[in-house]
Amino acid sequence: MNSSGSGNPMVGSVLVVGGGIAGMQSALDLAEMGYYVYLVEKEPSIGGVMAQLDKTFPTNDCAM
Amino acid sequence: MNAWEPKIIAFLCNWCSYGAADLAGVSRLQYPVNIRIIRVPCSGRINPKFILGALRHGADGVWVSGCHPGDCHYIEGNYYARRKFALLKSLLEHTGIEPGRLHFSWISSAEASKFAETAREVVEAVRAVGPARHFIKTKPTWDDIEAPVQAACQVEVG
Amino acid sequence: MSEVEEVSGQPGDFRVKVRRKARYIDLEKCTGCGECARVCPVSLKNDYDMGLSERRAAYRRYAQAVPGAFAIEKRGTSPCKATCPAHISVQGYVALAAQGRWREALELIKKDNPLPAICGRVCHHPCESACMRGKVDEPVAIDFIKRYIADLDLKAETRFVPEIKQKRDEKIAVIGSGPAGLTCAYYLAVEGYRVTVFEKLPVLGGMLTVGIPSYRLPRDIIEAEIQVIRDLGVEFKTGVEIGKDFTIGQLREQGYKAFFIGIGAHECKKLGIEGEDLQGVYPGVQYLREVNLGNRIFLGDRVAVVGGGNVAMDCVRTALRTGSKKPFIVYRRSLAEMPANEEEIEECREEGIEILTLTNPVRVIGENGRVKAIECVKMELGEPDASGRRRPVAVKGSNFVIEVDAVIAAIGQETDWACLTPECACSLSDWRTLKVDPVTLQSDDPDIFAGGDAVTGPATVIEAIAAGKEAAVSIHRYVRGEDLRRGREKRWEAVQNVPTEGYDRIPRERMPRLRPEERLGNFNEVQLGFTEEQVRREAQRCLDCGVCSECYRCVEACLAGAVVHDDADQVQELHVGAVILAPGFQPFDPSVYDTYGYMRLANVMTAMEFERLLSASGPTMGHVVRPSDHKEPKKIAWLQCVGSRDIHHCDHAYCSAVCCMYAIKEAVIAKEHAGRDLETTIFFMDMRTHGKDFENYYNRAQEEHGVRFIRSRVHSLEEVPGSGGDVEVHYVTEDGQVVSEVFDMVILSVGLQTPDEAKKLAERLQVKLNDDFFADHSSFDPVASSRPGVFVCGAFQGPKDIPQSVMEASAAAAAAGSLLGAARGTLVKEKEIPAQRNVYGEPPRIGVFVCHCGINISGVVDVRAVAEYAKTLPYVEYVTDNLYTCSQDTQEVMKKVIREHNLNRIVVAACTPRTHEPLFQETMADAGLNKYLFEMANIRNQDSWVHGMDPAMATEKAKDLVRMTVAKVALLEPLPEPELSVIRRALVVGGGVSGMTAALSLAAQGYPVDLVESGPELGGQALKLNSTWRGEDIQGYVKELSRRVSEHPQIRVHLNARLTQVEGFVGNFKSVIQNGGDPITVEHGIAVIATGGREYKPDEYLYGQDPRVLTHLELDEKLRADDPAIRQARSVVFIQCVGSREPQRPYCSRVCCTHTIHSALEIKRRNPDADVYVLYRDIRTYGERERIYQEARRAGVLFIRYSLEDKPVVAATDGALTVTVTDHILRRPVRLPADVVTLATAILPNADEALAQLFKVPLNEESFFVEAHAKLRPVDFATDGVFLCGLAHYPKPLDESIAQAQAAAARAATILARDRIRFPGTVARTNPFLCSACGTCVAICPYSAPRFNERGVAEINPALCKGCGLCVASCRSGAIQLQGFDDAQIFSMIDSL
Amino acid sequence: MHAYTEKIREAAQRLLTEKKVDAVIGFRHGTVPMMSEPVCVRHADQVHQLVWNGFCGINLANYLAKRKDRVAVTAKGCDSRNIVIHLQENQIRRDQVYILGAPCHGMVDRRKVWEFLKGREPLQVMENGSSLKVSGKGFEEVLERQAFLQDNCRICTHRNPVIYDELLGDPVPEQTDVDRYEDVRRVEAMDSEGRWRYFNDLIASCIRCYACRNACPLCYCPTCFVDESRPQWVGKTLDPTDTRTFHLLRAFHVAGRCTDCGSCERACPMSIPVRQFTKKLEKDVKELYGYEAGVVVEGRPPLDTYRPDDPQDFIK
Repeated sequence: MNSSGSGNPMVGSVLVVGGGIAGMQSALDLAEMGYYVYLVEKEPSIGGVMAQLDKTFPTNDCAM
Repeated sequence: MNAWEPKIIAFLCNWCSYGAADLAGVSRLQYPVNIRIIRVPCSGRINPKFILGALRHGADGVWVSGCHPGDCHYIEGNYYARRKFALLKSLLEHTGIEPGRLHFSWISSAEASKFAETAREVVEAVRAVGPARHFIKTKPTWDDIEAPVQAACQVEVG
Repeated sequence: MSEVEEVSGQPGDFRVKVRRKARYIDLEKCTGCGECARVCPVSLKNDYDMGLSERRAAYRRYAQAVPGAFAIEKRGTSPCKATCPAHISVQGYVALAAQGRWREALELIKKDNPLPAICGRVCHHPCESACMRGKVDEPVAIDFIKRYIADLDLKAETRFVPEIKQKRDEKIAVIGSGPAGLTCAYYLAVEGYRVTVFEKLPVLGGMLTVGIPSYRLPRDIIEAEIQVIRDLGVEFKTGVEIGKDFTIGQLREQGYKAFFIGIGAHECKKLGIEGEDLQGVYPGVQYLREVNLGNRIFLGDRVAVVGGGNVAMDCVRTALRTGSKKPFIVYRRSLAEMPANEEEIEECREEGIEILTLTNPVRVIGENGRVKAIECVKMELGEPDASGRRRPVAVKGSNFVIEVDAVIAAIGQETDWACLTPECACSLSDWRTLKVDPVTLQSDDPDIFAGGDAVTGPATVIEAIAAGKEAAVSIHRYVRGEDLRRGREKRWEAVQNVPTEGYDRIPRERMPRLRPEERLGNFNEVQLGFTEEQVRREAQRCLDCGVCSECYRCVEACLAGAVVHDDADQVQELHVGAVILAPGFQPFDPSVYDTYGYMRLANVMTAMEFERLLSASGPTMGHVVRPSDHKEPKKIAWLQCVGSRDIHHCDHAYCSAVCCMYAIKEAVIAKEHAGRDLETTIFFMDMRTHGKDFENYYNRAQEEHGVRFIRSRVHSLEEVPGSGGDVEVHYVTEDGQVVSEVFDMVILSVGLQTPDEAKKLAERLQVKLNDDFFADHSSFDPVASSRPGVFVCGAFQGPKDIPQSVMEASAAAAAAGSLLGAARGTLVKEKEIPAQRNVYGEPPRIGVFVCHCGINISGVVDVRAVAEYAKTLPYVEYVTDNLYTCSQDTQEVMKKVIREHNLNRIVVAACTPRTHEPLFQETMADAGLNKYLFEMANIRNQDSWVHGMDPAMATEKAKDLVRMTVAKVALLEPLPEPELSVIRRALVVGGGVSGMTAALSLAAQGYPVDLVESGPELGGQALKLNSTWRGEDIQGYVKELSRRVSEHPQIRVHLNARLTQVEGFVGNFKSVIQNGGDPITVEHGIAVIATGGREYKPDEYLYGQDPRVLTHLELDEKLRADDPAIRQARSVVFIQCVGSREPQRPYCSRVCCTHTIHSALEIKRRNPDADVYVLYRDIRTYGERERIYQEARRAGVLFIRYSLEDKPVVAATDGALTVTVTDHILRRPVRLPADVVTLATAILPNADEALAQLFKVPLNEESFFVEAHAKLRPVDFATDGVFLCGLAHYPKPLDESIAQAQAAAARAATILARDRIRFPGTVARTNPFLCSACGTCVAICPYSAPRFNERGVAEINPALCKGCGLCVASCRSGAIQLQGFDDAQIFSMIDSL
Repeated sequence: MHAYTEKIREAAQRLLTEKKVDAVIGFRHGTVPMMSEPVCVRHADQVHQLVWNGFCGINLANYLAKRKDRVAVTAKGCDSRNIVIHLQENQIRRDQVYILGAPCHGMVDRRKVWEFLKGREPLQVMENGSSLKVSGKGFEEVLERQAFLQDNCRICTHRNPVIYDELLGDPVPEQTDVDRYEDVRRVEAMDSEGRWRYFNDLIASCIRCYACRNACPLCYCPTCFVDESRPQWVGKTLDPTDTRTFHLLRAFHVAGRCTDCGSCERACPMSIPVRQFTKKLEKDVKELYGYEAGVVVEGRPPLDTYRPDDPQDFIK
C-alpha cells in the first residue's frame, strides 16, 4: 500500500468516527503524527462507554 | 473575634484529589470553609519540610491527599510518599503533636463525595483537638484579630 | 453531536458529508456552569446512568465531560406548539405547570398570547387534537391548564405587566377591540409605541364580549385582561366608528403612523330562504349582542337555532337561559361534522337541548308577520366539498314542519366594511374579507395592516390573536423602515418520531362543571376550572414530544448568552485522506430472555447498570443499594454469557471476550464498596481471563477477595414473594444436582454487539460486516476494512477489552499514516507566537483578574471586595473583575492590559487551573509573556460552589486564596521549554512478524529503519505456524513479508546481530550493533522492542521420552509435512495449560486453546473417523474464535475437563501410549488410547535482561516487558522513545501481534513526525554544588530522568523529567528544585496564610 | 580488647608496605582518659600509634565519605553497617576501602564513669577483661565494665561487623535477650501532652552546635537544611520551635539509615539523649517495613523503595 504511487495528491487529514477510547487514541496519535484530524462523535461529549465505567480491569484504576 | 475556627492547610495532588475537590464543586457538595488548598503535582512532591512549615506557621491541622496507590499519574509517586507520611506522622505524634492534627487520605478524581466527607471529618477532628498550642513559630494572618491591623500597617508601608 | 452521512472518492482523497446536529448551545460561549440545567423543567431518563437517574433536557452527560459545554436535546417543535396558530410554547408552559412554576408559565404564554384567561375558556384548542398523548389514551387538557395559570395571575395582588422595552413616540391606531386588536395593541405597547384603540360598540372586547355569552366567558375576565393593556399605556376610545366619526385619512393627519384593522365579522349571513325577514327571525350574532349587552329578550319556548358552530351553541344555550323551555338545534350535516367544541356539544346535551342533525330549513312559515313554524327537509351526506367536509344533499319529499316561536340564523358572519373610506386603497376578496399579504398582513395600503375575522372570515379567537401579534411585528418593522418579510417564512412542522409505547394509561382530568340544573336561568360560568392538584397531575401526562419544551427559561438563566434555540443542523463537506471507524459497541439488551425476567424483576440488572451503581458519579454516588427497596445487598450473583455464546435467543454465537473479567472486577469493587461481608458469586461456563495479568486478577479474586465461582449456566430467575425483591437462582451443579439459592441481586453480564447506528453507517460507507455484524477484516491486516482507505478499530472490529482497543486504535493511525505518508504535515498549521519579553531583573508587576463567572462566583463571594483587597497586596499593579474572564473578548482585553501596564505576572482568581490554565497561558504567550509567570486561585470549584451556606466566610477564603496565589506568583520565574532535535530514524529489535510489521509501517511513513535480528533469518515464531484460526495461510504470508522487508530501500536488516550498547534518550539514541563483524553504530530517534517469545518445552507428560508426545509447533511441522503418523493416527489427545496457569507460571498463554481446536479440526478433516480428545481446564476461544469451538464439538471432538489438582497421566505401557484422566461428568477415571499426544505448552518471552538494562525498561516476574500503562499506553514504555510489541509484551495470536506492531509504529511516529520535541518547563533541576551524590533520585525516578554526570553529581534530563517532584521531596540535601513548584514558592504560600 | 591492637598494627604495617592502601584509619590514645581519638596513619613507621580499647566509640565511617584515595579502616559492628550504607549511597566504592572487622564488646561511656566518680578526676583508666581500673589523685576504683557501657552498646544486636576484609578476632556472641525499644515504649505510653513536655525538656539545653550532625556518618550533605537561605524556613536561633524543627528533621533524614552507633549522643556537649528521636523511627522502620539499616549491601534504604502492599491504615 505504498502511498506515493497513486496519481492525485494525498490529502493530509483523517476523519475519525466515534469518540470512545479507540477513536480518541487514534485521533491523538494521528494529530501528533502530523495529520489534521476531524473527530466525529454522536454524543455531546467524547468518552464513549469507558466514561461510564467506575474502575477498569486489570489495574482497578479509575476509568475517568 | 467570635468562636475559634480551625485553620487547616491541605496539600492536594493535582491529578486526583485536586480533581475530586473540583468535582465536589461541580456537584455543589458543601463542606466547611476552614480548608485552604495548595496544589502540588503529586503526593510524592510533598516534602516533610512543608508539613513542618505549615505547623510552624500555626495551622491547626494539615491534610495531605493524593491518588490511590496504583492510580498515580506518575506511576509510583504515592508509593514513596506513603512511607514518608507513615514515618513522619509517627515521629510527630511521638514527640507530642496531637493525633487529630495530621491527616492523610487517598481520593481519586471521581470521588467527590468522599472528598467532601473527608473534609468534614478533618475539620471536626481538628476542632475536637482545639487550637494549635505546640510547635508554632509565626501566627497566620488568616481571619485573625490582628489581621486588619497588619493589613493596615502593610498599606502604610506601601 | 455529529454523524457521517456519506463518504465518496478513493483512498487518499475522500469527500465526506458530515451532519452536525444542532446543539442549541454555542460551544464558544458556554462556560459549563450548569444554570440552564438547573432551571430546565423537562426531566427524562439519563442514558449515561443507563436510565437509573434523571437528567434535564439541557444537560451535560457527566460533570467531567469534555467539551464541558452543555447541550439541549430537542427532537423538533412539539405538535401542540406547531399546530397552535399563535405557536405558543405549549409544552413549555405545561412542563412549568407540572412543577408549579406558575409565574414563569404565565410569562411564557404572554410572549405569544396576551389573553390567556380568555383563551383558557373559549379557545378551540387545536393543540389538544394534535396532542400525541391522544395516541396513548386521551390528549392533555392543555387549555384548562392555561386557564388555571391565567386565573392565578388574575387573583394575584400584582398582575404581571411586561416592562416596556423602549419608550417611542410614534402613534399607532388600532381599529376594533376584538382579540386581534387587543393583541396588536398589547405587543405594540410593549415595544413602546403610543397606541390608541377605537371601538365602535360601547363595550370593549368585540366578539369576546358581544359574541360569546358570559356563562362561557365572564365579563370580569375580559375586563381584567384589558386592564393589563391599559396599564401598558394603551388608550381606548369606545363608541367611535372609523369611517363615520373619523376617517383613516384624518387619523393620518393626526400623526398616526400605522393602522391595524381588527373589526371582526359581526354581520350575520342570511339563511337565504323564504320568510327570513318575518318578525321572530334573528341573526345569531345580533341576538347574542343584545343579550350580552344586558337586554335579556325572551323568544318564547320553542326556538330553532339553525347552524352547528360555536355561535349556534351559544345562541341555543343563551335562549335556554333567557327562559325558553325547548330551544333546539337544526344542523344540515351530522354530529361528527359539527365545528363546535365537543365539551360545548356535551354541555348542550347535559342541558337537555335537542340537536336535529341532517335537517335543513327551506321555508319560514309566518302568521301575520310573525314566525309560527319552519319547514325543513331531511339531508344525507354526499361527496366532500372544498373544505373536505361531505356536502349535504336534500332527500326528496322528506319535508316536514316544526312549530316554533322564533328562529335564529347562526350559519356564519361577514364584516361590515364601513370603515374603508375611499382614500384607502385596500381591496376586498370575493368573500368580502380584506386582501392582505398572508405573511406580513400588510394590505394594499402600506400603512394599513389587518387581521382576525375581518381577513379570514369567521374563525377562532386564537387565530385572531396570532394575526394581531404578527401584525404588531409588521407594524414595528414598517415604522422603523425594516424589511417586513425577513425571517418570517418559518414552516412549523411537528416532530414525528415521538415514542408512545411504554406509558401506562392515566385518564384525562375532568373539568368540574355547574350541575345542569344550577345552570338554568343564570349566566354563571359553567366550567369552574381545575384545582392545583388536577393541573399538576394533568401536566405530568405530557409526553415531552419535542423533549426541550422551548420554555426559554435557560435563555434567561444563561448570563453568557450561549443558548441558541433556533440552532439548526448543518451538513459540512470535509476533504480527507483516510477514514477510521471506531463507533464502539452497545451492551446487549437482555429483555429478550424472558426466563431472566430482566424487565420484570427490579433486582435483576445488567452489568452496565451495576457499573453505574458502583460509580462515584452514578445515581447513588457509589453507594451500592438494590433498586427494589434500597437495601444494601449482602449476596450478589453474576450470570455470565448473557447475549454471548448463545445461538438460540439472540444469535450471538461469538464470545464477547470481556464479560468474565468485568464480572470479577465488579465483584471485587463491590466488596470494596459494601465491605468484606458482601458475598459475591459468579456463574460461568469457561472463566476467560486470557489477558496480561488477568489470570493473577482471577486468582486474587478467588483467594484474597473470596469471590465464589460456580461452573454452571443458570436457566431461570424467579422473585421470592414477600422478600422485598430477593431473586431465586436455579442452577445445576457439576455432579448433576439441581440447586436453588437466593440472592439479593443478580447482575447479567451482557455481551457486546455492534450498535444499530454503526450497522447503518457501515452500509452507507460500503464497509462489509461479517455475520456477527463486526467489521470484516483479514488476520494479516486487522485494522483495514473491506473498503480501501477506510480503517476500523475497537469493539466495531470485534469484541475486545480496552488495552486491545487502544492498540488497534494506534494501529489504525499507523495504517492511515502509511497511506498518507507523503502528505504528512501539509495541513497542520503551526501557531506563530510573538517574541517573549525578557522579564529578568524586573520587580514583579502583578495583574490580578477576579472573575464573576456569571453568578457562579459572585453569587456567593463578594467579588468586588476581593478585587479591592487584591489591590492592597504587595507587587500588585493592576486589578479588575470580569463577568467571564475566560470569554474570548476578555482575553483580548487581558493582552492589551498586560502591554499597557507592563505586567510581568498574572493571577486569575476564577475556576480550576486543571481546565483553564492552558487557555490563559496561551493568552499570555500571545501577549509576549512567558506562560509560566501565571497562577490561578480556585475561588469557584473550591470556594463559592462549596461554601454557598456561608458567603461571608467564603469571601474571606477567596481573599486568602488570592493572597496565597499572589505570594507564589511573585516568586515564579520565566521557564524555558527545552527543545531537542529528533533523529528521524528508527531501530527495531527482533525480526519476527511483529518486528517486520513495525519496520514496514515506519518505512511506509517515510522513516528509515534498522532491523536487528538475533537469528540467521527473518520470520520468528511465525515460520513454524501453518494457518490462522480463520484458515489463512501463514507460511506464504511470512515469506512474502520477509521478502518485502529485505528488499525495502528504507530498511537495513542486520541478521545474527545483537545490541551491545545504547546511549542517549528519546529522539537522540546512539546504539552499537554487533553481528560478528566490526560493530556498527547507528543513530535513531526511537526503538521498537519485538524480541518475541518461544515455546515452553515441558518436562512432564513423558515429553522428550516418547516421540509420540509433541508440542503444538512440532504437530504443525508434522501436519505441514503430512506425516503419515498423523494421517493414520486412530486416536489423538490434546492436553491444555501445560506450563501455563500454574503456581510457578501464573499466566494464560492466550493462544493455545484456539491453536488446539484449529489443529483438532485439521486432523478431523484429514481422517474423519479418528478419535480426538481435548483435556482442558477452561476453553478460552475468546471473541469470534468461539465459532471454531462450536465447529469442533459438531465435528465430534470430545472435551474432558481436568483440574489442577487432578492432572491427566500419560503412560507408555508396553509400547502403547495411554492418557488417564478423571472425566468431569462421569466423575470416574477414564483411560484413553493415544497414537499422538499434543501438549498445548506455554509461551515464554525471549527474556533479555541485557536489552532491558540497555534501554532501562522493566521486566515483570515472568520476564515479559512491563508497558507504561496496561490500558492507556500498552505499547509505550515508561521511558519515552522506546516501544514494545509482539510476544515480548505478552503471548498473543498473530493478528493481535500485527495490530500491536502497527500500533508501536504509530506511537513511534508521533515522535519521529516532529523535527523538534518541546518539553514542558515545569521540570526538576539539580544544583551541582548542593548534590551529595547519594543516588536516591537516580534510584526512585520512574522515568530514569536523573543520572550521574561526568562530575559524579546528579543531573536531570529535561527530556525525560515529567515534573512530578518525587526526587525533589526525597532529596535530603535540598539539591533539586522543581521549577514552577519549588520550595520557596510553596513556603511563600504557606507563610502568606 | 588489647589483642586487637597488635592485630591492627600488624595489618596496618602489611597494608601500607604492600601499598594496598594509601592510609589506615584507626584510633590512638586520646589526650584525655577514656577518649581515644581517630588517627590517619599514612606511613608504616607510625603504625605504632594505633590502639584498640573500650573507648573507641567514634564512628570511623564518618571519615570515609567522598574519599578519593584507598584506605583501610577498623570497623566495629555499627561502623561496618555505616560503611555498607556509604556503599549503598555511593559515597565510597567497595574497592576503595579495606575493612578490618573488630567484633565489639561495647564501648564505655565516659560520662557514666565521671558521674560515678562524683567529681574526682580520673588520671588513668586501665581495662582488663570485664573490669575497669580507674585511678586518680588518691583513689583507685575497680568498676564492672558492663555497667558503664554506652546506652546503645548495652542493647546492641550487631556487635560483629556485617562486612569486612579481615577479622581482628573471632566473632563475639550477639546479644539476643535485649529489648532495644524499652525506652521508646515508655515514652509511647505517655499521653501526647506528656510526650510534648518530655521532648521539650529533652532539647531545652540544646545550643544548636550541630555536634550531633557533624559526628554522624550519615550527614554528609554539602549544605544542611538548617543552612538553607532561600527560603530560610527554619531559624538559627535557640527558639524552642526552631530547635525542635532541627531535631525532628535530622532524625527524619536518618530514618531507616541510622545504625544506632551512638556517635551523636557521644558528641553532644550537653549530653542530650538525641537518640530518643532516631530510635522511635528505627522501631517504626523495623515494625512497618522489617528493615534494619546497613545490614545487606544490595538493599536500598527504606525511603528509596516501596512495596505495593505497604501498611497504610493511617490513611483515610
